[in-house]
Amino acid sequence: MLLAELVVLGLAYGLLFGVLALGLTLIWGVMKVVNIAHGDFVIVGAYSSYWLFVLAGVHPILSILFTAPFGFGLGIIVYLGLVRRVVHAPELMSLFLTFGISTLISSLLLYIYSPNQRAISVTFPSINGLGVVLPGNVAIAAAYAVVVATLLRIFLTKTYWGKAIRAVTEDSSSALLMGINPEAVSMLAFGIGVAIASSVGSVVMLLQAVYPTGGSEFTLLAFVIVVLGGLGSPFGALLGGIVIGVVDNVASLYLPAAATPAIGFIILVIVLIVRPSGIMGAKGR
Amino acid sequence: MTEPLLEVSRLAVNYGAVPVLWDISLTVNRGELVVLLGSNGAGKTTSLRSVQGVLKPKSGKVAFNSKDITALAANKVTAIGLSLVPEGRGLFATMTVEENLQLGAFSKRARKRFGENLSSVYELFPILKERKGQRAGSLSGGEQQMLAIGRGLMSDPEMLMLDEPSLGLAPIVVSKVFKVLEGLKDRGLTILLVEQNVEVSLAIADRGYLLENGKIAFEGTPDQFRANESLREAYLGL
Amino acid sequence: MGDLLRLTQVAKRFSGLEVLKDISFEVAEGEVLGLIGPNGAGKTTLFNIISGILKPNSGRVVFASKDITGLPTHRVSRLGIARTFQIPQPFAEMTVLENVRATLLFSNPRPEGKLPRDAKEICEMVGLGGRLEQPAGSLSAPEKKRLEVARALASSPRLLLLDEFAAGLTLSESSWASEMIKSLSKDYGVTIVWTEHVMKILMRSVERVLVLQSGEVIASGTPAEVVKNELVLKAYFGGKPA
Amino acid sequence: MNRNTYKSHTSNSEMLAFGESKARRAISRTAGIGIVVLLLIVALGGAYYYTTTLGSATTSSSSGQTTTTTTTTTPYTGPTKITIGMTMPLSGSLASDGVMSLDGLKMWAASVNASGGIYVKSLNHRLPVQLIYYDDTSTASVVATDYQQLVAQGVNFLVAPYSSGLTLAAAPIAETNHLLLISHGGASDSIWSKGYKYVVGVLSPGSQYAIPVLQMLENQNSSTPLKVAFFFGNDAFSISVKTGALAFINSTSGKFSVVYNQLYDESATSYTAQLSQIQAASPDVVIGGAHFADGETIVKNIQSLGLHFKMVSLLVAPDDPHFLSDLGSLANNVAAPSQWESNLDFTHFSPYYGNITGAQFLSQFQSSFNMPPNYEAAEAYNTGLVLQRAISDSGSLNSTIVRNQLSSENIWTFYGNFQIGPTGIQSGHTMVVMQWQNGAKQTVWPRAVATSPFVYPAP
Amino acid sequence: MSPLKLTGFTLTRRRSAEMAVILVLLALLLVAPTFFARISVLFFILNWIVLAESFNMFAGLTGYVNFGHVVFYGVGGYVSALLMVNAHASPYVAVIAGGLASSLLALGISLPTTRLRGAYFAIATLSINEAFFVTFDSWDAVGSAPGLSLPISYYQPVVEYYVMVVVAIACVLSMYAISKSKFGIALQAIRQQEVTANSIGINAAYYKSLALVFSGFFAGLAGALAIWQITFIDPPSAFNVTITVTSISMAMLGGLGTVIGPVIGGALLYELTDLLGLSYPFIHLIILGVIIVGVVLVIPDGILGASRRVLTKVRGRR
Repeated sequence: MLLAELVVLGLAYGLLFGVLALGLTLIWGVMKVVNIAHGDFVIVGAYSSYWLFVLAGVHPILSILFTAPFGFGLGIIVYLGLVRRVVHAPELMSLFLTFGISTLISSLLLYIYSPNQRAISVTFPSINGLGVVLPGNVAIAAAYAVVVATLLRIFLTKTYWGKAIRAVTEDSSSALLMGINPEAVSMLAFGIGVAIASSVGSVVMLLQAVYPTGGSEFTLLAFVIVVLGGLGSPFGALLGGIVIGVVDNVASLYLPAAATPAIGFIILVIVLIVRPSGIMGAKGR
Repeated sequence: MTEPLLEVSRLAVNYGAVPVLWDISLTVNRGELVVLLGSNGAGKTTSLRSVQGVLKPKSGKVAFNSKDITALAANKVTAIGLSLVPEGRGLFATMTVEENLQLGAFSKRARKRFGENLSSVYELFPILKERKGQRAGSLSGGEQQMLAIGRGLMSDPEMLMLDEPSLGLAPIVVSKVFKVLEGLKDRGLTILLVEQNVEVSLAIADRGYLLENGKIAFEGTPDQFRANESLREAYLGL
Repeated sequence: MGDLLRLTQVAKRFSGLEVLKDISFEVAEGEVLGLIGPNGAGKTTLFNIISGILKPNSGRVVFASKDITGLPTHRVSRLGIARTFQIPQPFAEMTVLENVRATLLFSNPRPEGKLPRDAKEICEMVGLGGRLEQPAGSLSAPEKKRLEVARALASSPRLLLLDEFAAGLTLSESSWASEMIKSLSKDYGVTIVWTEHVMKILMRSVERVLVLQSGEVIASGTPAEVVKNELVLKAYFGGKPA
Repeated sequence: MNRNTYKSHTSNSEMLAFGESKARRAISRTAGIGIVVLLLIVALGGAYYYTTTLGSATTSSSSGQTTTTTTTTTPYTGPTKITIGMTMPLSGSLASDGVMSLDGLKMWAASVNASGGIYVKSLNHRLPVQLIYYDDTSTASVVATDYQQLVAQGVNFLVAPYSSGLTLAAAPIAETNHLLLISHGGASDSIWSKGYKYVVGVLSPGSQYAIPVLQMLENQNSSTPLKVAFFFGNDAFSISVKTGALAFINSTSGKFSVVYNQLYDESATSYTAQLSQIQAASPDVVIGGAHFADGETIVKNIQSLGLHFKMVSLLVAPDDPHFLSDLGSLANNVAAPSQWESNLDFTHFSPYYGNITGAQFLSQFQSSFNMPPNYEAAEAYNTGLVLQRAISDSGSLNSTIVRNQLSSENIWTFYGNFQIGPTGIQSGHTMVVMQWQNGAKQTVWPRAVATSPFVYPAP
Repeated sequence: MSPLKLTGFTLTRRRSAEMAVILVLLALLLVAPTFFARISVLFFILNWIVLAESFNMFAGLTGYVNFGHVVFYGVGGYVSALLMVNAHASPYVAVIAGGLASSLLALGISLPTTRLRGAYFAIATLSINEAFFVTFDSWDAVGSAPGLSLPISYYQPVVEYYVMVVVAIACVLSMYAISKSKFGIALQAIRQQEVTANSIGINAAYYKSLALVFSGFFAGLAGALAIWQITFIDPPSAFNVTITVTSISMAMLGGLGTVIGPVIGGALLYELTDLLGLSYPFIHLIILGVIIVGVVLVIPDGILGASRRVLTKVRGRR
């Protein structure tokens, strides 16, 4: 029963992780930029939700209505001001630039909001079914993840701009011939990526305390998931998230709790060696 | 009716420091089907890609509908009615047939006539309608080529450029594709065709250009080509 | 003269697609063999297999009586097979001289080789004497082609694979190339396999041509024989619509 | 052409020749610039060093905060202030603790200087204190260089950075330079097992943390052995707490049985998996925790899983005032071992030092920094008080003399007792247990200082 | 003949001037402890130079971005710390053992990973580092989370400083020797065109592994030396990704792939962070972020590349 409970829990967390990674993979797919500041945008969203809650009493779930568009705008500003200039530069340049952005965001948050951890006390009743208990907040997070994944799926499959994003990801030169402006698609993808990160931040506020420099943990998590799933593959990101979520939780049954985080990385290294482009990635190197 | 739709004058293109096209001038009149012949590596694909704006020419001028489009980005060229069906088809393999067609109509102008164009493409290629929910990558080679052409048509072009539509197709399929091209020409679409398959393309073309080593080596009607040794020399050296 | 290179039933598939189907042929020591065929015939794949960049799915490649099938590229190179690339791929940040010297450094000189072992001499041989100190990346296209040859020669090859050598060259450049190739075979005893689209040059420089179409050898013979071959004509000019 | 000439050509001369044009590019143009830059850096560093050492009395160009100006009197050539150097983790993983500690020390310095400074008998002068602090970014290598900087600046005393690891990085520098290093936030017992003479602690070491909790439970009448789940974070401090707790349990035969004993990863986003396992072991009480964020998450997870234990005691987190504001009613009945509570009153102990009570500390801190203090701030303030006392009593600014003086001090402050063992480890101070009850923080153990009875088992 | 001679002459004159400057600098480094009290600043400048240079030794020469560089630093530190704490080994032996252990690890890592490319290689190495971090964090035999702390008797800052000077010089000289040798030429060839490199007889896999082994060796020495100086090691300080990223930043700031670049970048960035940290304890990280973003946008080719550009421009004008 415990195992079943852990699997359910892992699935729920995995969905959220997967959505977190979706933002990263979208950006990679379109412009081949690994956004090291991804996790810092999560923290930006989390702090926005925190203050909305503390100052205006806005429920964190409601505050997504603010953090998502805010993240979208922020992403577009960051893209136009900075990232745009390294899209065609060697990989290392974009890594380095986004690292700089990450440092800048986290240190600004640190300066403005002090290093104290912040948390919100909002709880949802837990869900019981078939002898399995799922914490309410986790269930809400999973529900959020399902909604975002669904919305994103609808966006990517039903709208012109969503299809354009997929088209650029798959074959940017062909996309150009369709009349798609790759620059506009990059901007859009970056905006959506940051919007996702920032709305994940709102949900994270339901689950744990955050602090200004905590972004790197989310970036790392998203990295692992994205590579596990295959860079640039949205479905792979969700799958990777679920794998990591379940493995993380189930492994704690059999391993010392403090050692479980190693499992994700070890799986990743093995996957990379056996299948260099990730579970869902294209074949070849 | 000899109103020029596409005019390319003295086009020169480099890949990095490597000159690929030296001095290309050609004209395609409205309603014409012109074929650009030449052996591999002669610069045919480069010509099309520079006309479309994917490659930036070093010098020269491209005019479409009397408008200078030399410096226009490729996506904007598509939007004003000149569409390129690339070599190797360039389909979005993981997307469905219908999605590929929708992307073909990405520009605002094309989106307005989406329904109309979609039904005429389905009419032209009934097989695509049958397979509309299937992933483009799962189609056969011939079906893929039809999808590529259909997708090109979805941008509601005044002129279509096709790069090696017969590549990798069985002869029977090649002839099907060329029948379609002939039909499109009959409907008044202007076509610039790049093709290795000389016989087949001369059979449907109004005029042709022979590209050899980055230069126009010969120009003429299909009959003039057949009467001339230049083709054989360009292709086989002897 | 015996066979220097022998391919037996070499086949290669890329994700199910048969790019080469049971290719077999021999190249005699000292021969210049032309390899022609329309786009997608599998010429570059064949070169990649001979030079060890790709492994064939089946079949054997024997070079100088040694089975080199699936041997890593660097070992194939040290055995004496050099190649040029269709799109020149020099070490862009090194100078011309450094490109050649780097190759000399890693090559395995053959005692019976007649090729010069001095970088400057090699560069002069291919007409790059005036560009020695120029970074390879800044060379013009024809110069890069020359550098490809220079680098190939520096690895003291017994067999030289020339991939689309004349593409992008002017006519005078091309005739230089064909002279050069003839001299390599005659004066230095280098065996050459040469693919080309610029037929004028190739057909006038080789003794024997192999025609590849869709991964199969469809004809073989002297240039004059080959251009009359029905299969070849069909491959190049296609058939009338059925 | 001679064949033999080809063979002998490869070799070094060829290689060197190859390198030559590279060498020219790499060395001649770049090395020049490189060397200029390097010289510039050395010069800058040197200049900075001289300005900070020689000029520290006149400028506050460094971060050092001059809190007061000196009262000028007759010709006096001695030092004009007492400089106390430290690094604090103001950024990085320990930043919140670092800032809290620094604020405590700042408040102490302000109050000392407002009262005219500390009288130093050997100089026959009252001197104000100056804190010189740097951000160590929670990184040990920065601690190592910055403490050397502090030594080079000639500070009189050192205060350790927050956390055991960083304290361990600062200790050898203090030790080799014979400077007193007072630890207020390094609780690991290992700090005092290395044989350092100059390292003194004001807080109870980690091994003592859980003992009052266990003593308190021991006192609740329970017929069967009490089933305990240990669920601590994986860090030096928490592990030393656990080690101390296990040692205590082993010394009380049969009163406790440990049914679960695991460390957890403090960066995890949830602990629901482990908590489910704990539930499966059906313990009476859960004792564990590590830091703030993980502690809050554990409490949230316990609630959301609908688990119930007779008592949950966590380290650090419940003691932080944010615990209540973040968790609201979830905070109720959660207990924590605590170094200090503002409602503790030690004024009736003697000798009582420092004109401040716990309640005053709370209100003054609140008004200075616009947030309630936690015990880290109190520890840091107390560090200042202890140092102040030792300077006054010994009448010296010499670290060795002050260190010896500290050995013989046995005083009470708002923070409790101060008395150290031979190694410098704190032996006088005792931990208390606090518990949230109806939205208020209560001290529940030891009974002598309790403000409210222990709620056990939790309803 | 005469222009050749002339260039030869100016070259030697310039070279001797450079030699003189280098010697003065070395002399300064050697006597620094007598007049410079913050010797650990110099120690860590050199430590960072070794880290940046050793990163450069692999990544700068081969073009593969090793995002797990710090794993060598950490393992080197741990091996030496374990030897000193448990076996009471001589610090010299411990430091060398740390370097050797890391080079062995580098060999092991290179075998499966060097066939990955681009972001995949970067993330695979990053993950290996994280796996080490988590493993060491929960492995009691290596001290787990509380870490290890050296007995005070090992703390000899001046001795450590001189060893650091020797290691730094050895590292920079090795980089120089490598980049001028057949080995270095092979690596440059691999970076510029791996396929061509293979086809001229260069065993790319072998040379890449060897480069990583050298890189690992020096990073391991740096880690071992840092632990000797700090006297304390725990997983967050040993396997900190920030160390990797800082090494990359330093190498990039100076100029990737050059010998001197990481030296300049390392010294400059370290001193900058140090001074900023001392002067502006609350906003130094913001300034650092601005600097990094600025470097990418303004001088993406590093100080060396930028100054070369400026020099050619100036010369071109004359």
